[in-house]
Amino acid sequence: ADVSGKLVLYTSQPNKDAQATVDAFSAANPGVEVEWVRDGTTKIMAKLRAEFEAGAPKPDLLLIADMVTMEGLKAEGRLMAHEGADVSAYDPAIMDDDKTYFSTKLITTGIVYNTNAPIKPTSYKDLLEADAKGKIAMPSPLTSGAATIHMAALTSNPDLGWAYYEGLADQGANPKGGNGGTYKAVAGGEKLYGFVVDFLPIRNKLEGAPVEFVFPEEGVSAVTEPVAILSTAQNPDAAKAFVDFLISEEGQKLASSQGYLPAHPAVAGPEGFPARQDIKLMDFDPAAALESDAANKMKFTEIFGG
Amino acid sequence: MTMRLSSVRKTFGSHAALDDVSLEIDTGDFFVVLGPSGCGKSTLLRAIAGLEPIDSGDIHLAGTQVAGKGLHQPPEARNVGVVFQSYALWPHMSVRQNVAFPLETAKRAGTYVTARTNNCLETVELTPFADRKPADLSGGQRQRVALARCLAQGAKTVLMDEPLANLDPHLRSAMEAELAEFHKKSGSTTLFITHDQREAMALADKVALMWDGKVLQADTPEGLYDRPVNERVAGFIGRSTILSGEILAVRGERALVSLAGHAVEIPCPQDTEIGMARIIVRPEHVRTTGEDRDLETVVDRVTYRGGFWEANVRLDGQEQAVLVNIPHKAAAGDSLAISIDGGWVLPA
Amino acid sequence: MTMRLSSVRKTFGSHAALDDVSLEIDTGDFFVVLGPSGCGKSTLLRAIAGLEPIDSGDIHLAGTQVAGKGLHQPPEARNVGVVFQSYALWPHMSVRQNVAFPLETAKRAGTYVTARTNNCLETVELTPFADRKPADLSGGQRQRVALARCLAQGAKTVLMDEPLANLDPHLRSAMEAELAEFHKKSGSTTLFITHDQREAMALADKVALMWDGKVLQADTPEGLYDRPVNERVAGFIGRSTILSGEILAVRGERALVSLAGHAVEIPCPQDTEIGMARIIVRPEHVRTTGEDRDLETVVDRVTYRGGFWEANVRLDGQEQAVLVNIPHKAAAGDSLAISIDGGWVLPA
Amino acid sequence: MTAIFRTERLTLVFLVLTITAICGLPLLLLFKIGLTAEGSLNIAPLLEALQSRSVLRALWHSLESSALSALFATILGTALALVIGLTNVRAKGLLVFLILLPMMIPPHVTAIAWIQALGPASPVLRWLSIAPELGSDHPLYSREGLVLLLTLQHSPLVFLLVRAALRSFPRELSDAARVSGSGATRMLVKITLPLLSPALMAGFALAFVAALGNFGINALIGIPARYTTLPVLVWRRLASFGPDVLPNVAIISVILALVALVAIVIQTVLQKRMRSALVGLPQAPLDIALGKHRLPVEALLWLFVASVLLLPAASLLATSLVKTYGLDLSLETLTLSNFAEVLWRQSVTLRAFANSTGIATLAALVIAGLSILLGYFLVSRKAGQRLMAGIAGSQAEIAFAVPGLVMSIAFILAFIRPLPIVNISLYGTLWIILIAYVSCFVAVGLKPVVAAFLQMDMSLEDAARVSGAGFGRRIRKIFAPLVAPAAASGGILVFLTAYNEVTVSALLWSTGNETIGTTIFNYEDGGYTTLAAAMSVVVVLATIVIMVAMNALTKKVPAGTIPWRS
Ligand SMILES: Nc1ncnc2c1ncn2[C@@H]1O[C@H](COP(=O)(O)OP(=O)(O)OP(=O)(O)O)[C@@H](O)[C@H]1O
Ligand SMILES: Nc1ncnc2c1ncn2[C@@H]1O[C@H](COP(=O)(O)OP(=O)(O)OP(=O)(O)O)[C@@H](O)[C@H]1O
Ligand SMILES: [Mg+2]
Ligand SMILES: [Mg+2]
Repeated sequence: ADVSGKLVLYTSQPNKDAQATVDAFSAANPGVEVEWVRDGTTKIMAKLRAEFEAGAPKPDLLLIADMVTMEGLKAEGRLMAHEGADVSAYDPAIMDDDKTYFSTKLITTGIVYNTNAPIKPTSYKDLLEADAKGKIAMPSPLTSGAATIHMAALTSNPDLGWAYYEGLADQGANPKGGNGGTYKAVAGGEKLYGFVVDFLPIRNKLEGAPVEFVFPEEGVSAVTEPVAILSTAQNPDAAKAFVDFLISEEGQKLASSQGYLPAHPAVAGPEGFPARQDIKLMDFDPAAALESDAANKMKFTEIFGG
Repeated sequence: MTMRLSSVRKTFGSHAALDDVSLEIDTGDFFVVLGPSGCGKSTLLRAIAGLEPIDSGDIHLAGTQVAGKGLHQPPEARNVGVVFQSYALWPHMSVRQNVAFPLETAKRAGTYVTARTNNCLETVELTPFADRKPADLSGGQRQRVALARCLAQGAKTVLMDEPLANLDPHLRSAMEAELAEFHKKSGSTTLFITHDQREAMALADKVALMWDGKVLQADTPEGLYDRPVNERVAGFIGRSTILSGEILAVRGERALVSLAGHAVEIPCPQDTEIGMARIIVRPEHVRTTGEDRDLETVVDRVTYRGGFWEANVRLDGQEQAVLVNIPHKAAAGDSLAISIDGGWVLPA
Repeated sequence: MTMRLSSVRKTFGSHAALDDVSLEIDTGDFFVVLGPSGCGKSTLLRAIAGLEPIDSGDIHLAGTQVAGKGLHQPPEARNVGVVFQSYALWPHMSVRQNVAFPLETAKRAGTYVTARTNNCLETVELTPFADRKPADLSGGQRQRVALARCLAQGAKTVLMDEPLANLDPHLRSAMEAELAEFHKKSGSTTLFITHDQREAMALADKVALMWDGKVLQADTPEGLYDRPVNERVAGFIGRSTILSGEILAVRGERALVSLAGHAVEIPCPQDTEIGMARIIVRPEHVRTTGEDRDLETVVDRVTYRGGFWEANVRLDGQEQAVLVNIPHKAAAGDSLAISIDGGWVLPA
Repeated sequence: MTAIFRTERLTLVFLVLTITAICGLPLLLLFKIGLTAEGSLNIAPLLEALQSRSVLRALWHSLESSALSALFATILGTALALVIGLTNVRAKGLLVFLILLPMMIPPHVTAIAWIQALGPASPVLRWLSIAPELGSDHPLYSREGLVLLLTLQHSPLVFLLVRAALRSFPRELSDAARVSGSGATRMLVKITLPLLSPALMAGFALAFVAALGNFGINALIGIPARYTTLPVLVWRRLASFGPDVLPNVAIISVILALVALVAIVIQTVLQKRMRSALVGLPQAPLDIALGKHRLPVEALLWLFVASVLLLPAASLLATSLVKTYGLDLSLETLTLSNFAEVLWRQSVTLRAFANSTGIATLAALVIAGLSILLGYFLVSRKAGQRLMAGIAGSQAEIAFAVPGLVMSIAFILAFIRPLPIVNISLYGTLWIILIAYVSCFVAVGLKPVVAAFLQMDMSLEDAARVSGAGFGRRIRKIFAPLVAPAAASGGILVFLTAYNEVTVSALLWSTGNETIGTTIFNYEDGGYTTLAAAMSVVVVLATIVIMVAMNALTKKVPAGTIPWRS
């Protein structure tokens, strides 16, 4: 197929990473001119929603944080299937059976703690100990996609369930905006423990930040930064090439070099991460999560208040 | 440039500031409006300038209707010059800029603007202050800037609201002379509001006396002074005493009047009838020297007026004290013989 | 309540608005300041009120020094009442509130405040306007509010900056009478700025004439009018003509002066010497009737002044035209015989 | 009718149309999504929302926090303006400058800095040994904390407004009060403040509406304080990503718009009652000698400036100088690499500077111009003109009250397609951000100008009219210079607001068209806190340079135009 022309990408990757990804793709496909917009998932989606509403969506491709959102778009018929994509090497749990979206990396949520903290948690349940009372930070599922998935994963875990979230509430845990805020609260010593995405503490620890990231024994939840082609894509051929590039081994190595855990099992993770096979992912079904999403958030609101 | 107002009304709330005012001012006239505070003089001026829409009636300027039913030409289209009672100087402009503004607005050539501005500033003796801001001037200086600005505009219709009120008498006479000169040269029709009757008398071709929103009399200065139409006008213009007397006989424009038992000949309107009448007597009609002083009076009160004393003297059978100018001080209670050799019989 | 200023100076930039002013005003005096526009009258008032810090000199009010080297008592501590030339009414308050403000500030009882406010409003004839805002008043009405506010304050020292400038003559005389009354009753020391000499003459115990930041003469009204210290004062106060004549002989306070070849007796200062002198002659010193009219003149210009005409007549050998009041109109070029029976020999 | 008359009417029509096109139309398109179902009006969702507990609570929180913070901001801003404007404290220019400076820091950055500065990890508090226990609840995470930060953020708005109004205050009105025996306090209470009331009202309204639509502080303090306000609720609705996002957001925006509308009506009524033209010439301002109180007052002022400015600025600076967030600043951890990164390695930084400086300046100029015209009509003596202008003004006000993020959604709806007739697409260009700024911030620039117009002696216009000056010339020669200080204050407010805003351009920026706010936010959001801090520091420094550079204009513009120059 002819891979050239303009390709529009909406992504929630951090700037630097997005730039690197686009640069690498352009190097491989010099005929394509990639125009990309980066922003938080919420804003990217708001923008996209407005564009849908106005009947003129601009992007060909979407590269955003989580599968639940993709599942929702798929259900609305906004996504285009890419039958030719080669997903054989991947865990089927993180790829869509209908080949409309494809996970590109694993961004797991586990526990972070300040190195000055009295306990070194190894299990989610350690956060329910008396010593941790009033010292827990967590991103709010009401504003963060990763936190939503974390909540879905934890509450559907038979050992933890909603009782665990209630326990957190009793501990005085205070859900703040997003991962960045949670990380800062812990790194700054304002709180001592928290749930956060892996790469923030792992990367910053290498720079000397007083934090430690823990993959708890129950496992971690993960957002997988899926990529998808919109059904309204103007340049589907180039879009497919972009998807192929991301899930190729070369693309996965790029993710690793940017400091993320690649989704491809055969590609080694970056410095500071444990080996891929040592990381236990909790069970997660995006379709089910989508269905129970509203109910979950309602329940969460009831437990934690506004 | 005839200015014509017919039945103009303007009310503020329930108060009629202009109540059925009709006036006709001839081209080139210097028309002065007199009247007590709050009688509607400024409102009249604002209505003519177009600053205050009128409720009913018509206004014509130079043969064109500028206000009337459903018509209200905006002020900037009427080309009238105005000196405001509150000066309305623009605080952000220097004196020079204030004065030059109307000229620049009219897109006159730069050199002309400069020359004329300088000229007008000279006229009002403000050349040394040309580059000050209005806030740094004295009250009278501000007023002169307002005057200069109006002069500079050179409009054919000029409206002035007490433009000399804050000036000392000398500057005032100088300005009066300048205004008269300017008026004559420019041939402009001028409506001039003042409460200074001396000024009105000296400058006016015609004077109108306003009272409570109405025009009581519009006439030449002499007409207004010598032949007022009613007691109110008589009382307002100049110093005067109103006496009651009996008309004994009328001969053309003079009547024989009996005052305190003595017969005096006094000018009167043509249709005066025999019987009781009100007579106005001014200090200059009262003599205190000469042979025929046959009215005996008693001095009531004396005020120094610079060079002479003004005495209120009581005349038998009259309510009001008669005003007399006397060259030497007198004490209350002194008796004084006077004669009356003029006055005016008020129309019934 | 004596008010004393010694060598007060105040400059704006390089211009001395008050130039070494010394004044002494006795307790209870009604002191009037006259002077041309821009001579520093308002500045004087503001300096006394404490609104304008002075550069040098001292000011004492009621025996206490309020301004001097390193001392500047703020206006609110001086307890002086002021009527501002521009009224300075507070636009957000009704007329009544404006007037009541100084009383409320002084924490007077509510009933007293109401009563006195009503009283002052009555005095200035503004009772029907009590609940209006200043913006809805005519110019003269605003001025009266300012006056009422000052009256209400009841300060022992009262400063008024042309408080009657915008009133018609009748309201003006009424206000003058009220002011005189008020002044007498309250025993306050009043400094009154005006450019109306008639007003100054009628009201003042003492009058000061200012010129270009300086006080030229401070005297009784009669003193200022009859015995000016120099030509400038003579020229400013009243209408007058300055003639040159030769003093032939001096007898006490009268001098025999030769004018146009005729000898006339004229009052003079005590130390007058024989020789050439400047003589001031006012219209009331000039007779146009009687037998001894021995000076022949030619009429130059005639102006109607309400009831009489003012003529400028030329006298042989004199630069200035002599001012004469004549009872009948005359035309330019007419000849007129006059006699001079008064005047004043200016000090050399 | 004459041609002169037509210019005036044309201008009004043009103004109303322009403001409707950029404020009203986008909002209308958005509201339509929430209020229509299958093409017909359906207010059921609105009524439902108005009964929903979470919406009602957020609405109450929004009203409460906005009203309280506006009240305090008005008090604080006015007090500062009066002390600096009317007394003989020294170094006024510098003080004004420093009081305005906090506005230069994006609100969310300020919020973060304050959280840091008052939290358990605060270096300052730790050094004073009064830091809260590690891990304990943060004192700012409360309604009071939220109100405090909103107050500090918005008091410079009021300050500038009141200061501009003070400049046109005739000296004699104060003089009259003082000779009437009233001391400084009574004069302030009875004369000065009532006469300044249009400006105070405007300041309050501005602070209120700004707080209503503020996102950064509401989110950073409100969320952890569990004190949800409407903008946060909007954000939550957006974060659900589903297809009902827009209708939900639209409905909350309608509610915000209604609140703003009520506020406008109240304000208009009040301002009409308070209107009092100041007849008289503005003269050199009062210079009340404070005497022995001068030093304490000055000390208080400087203490205030130091705590409001230094605290966040210092913590910002400290953060920008360490390698990674959370490290204590010491000789070992000190690095300039963050500055090197943002200034040299990230091309986006300089681009964002150029973009923001350019469009914020343009927006400020355009708004200053629009405000002078619109302000003229808003206080016109003709009821018809006032009504028309009022319609435009209300739209502007609503556009400001609706959170920026929502406005940018509305802008996408309105401008994604090429403009009719000219067939140019603005979407994805810098121009759409400029238009969005103008739309959202007209209300900011308009407020001081309207206050100035309300105080103006209308005989000044009369004099110009009888001098033959038509509408255009009156505006240019009389009104523009007379309200210039107010318009400039407005323009500067707009510039400062636009220079650092994050939410309006949030959805409208694109590669090559970044703004400073979005860039900082993206750094922050991506976890590069230190880079965000470094960039903020650069922004503050750059703004200082701009402000100092503006000093050079002092002689060329009407007096009082540059607020920190007297
Ligand atoms: N703020 C100022 N700055 C500069 N010069 C000033 C200022 N105020 C007044 N002057 C000047 O000082 C002089 C005296 O002013 P002042 O107001 O005392 O005059 P005045 O005698 O009251 O005059 P008028 O009768 O016109 O009111 C004037 O020449 C005026 O221009
Ligand atoms: N805007 C207004 N609202 C209500 N009443 C007004 C307004 N303007 C003027 N008036 C009233 O109308 C009447 C006439 O006012 P105007 O200003 O014409 O008086 P004036 O003759 O000029 O008086 P003055 O000699 O005192 O200036 C006054 O009684 C005044 O109170
Ligand atoms: Mg008037
Ligand atoms: Mg004066």
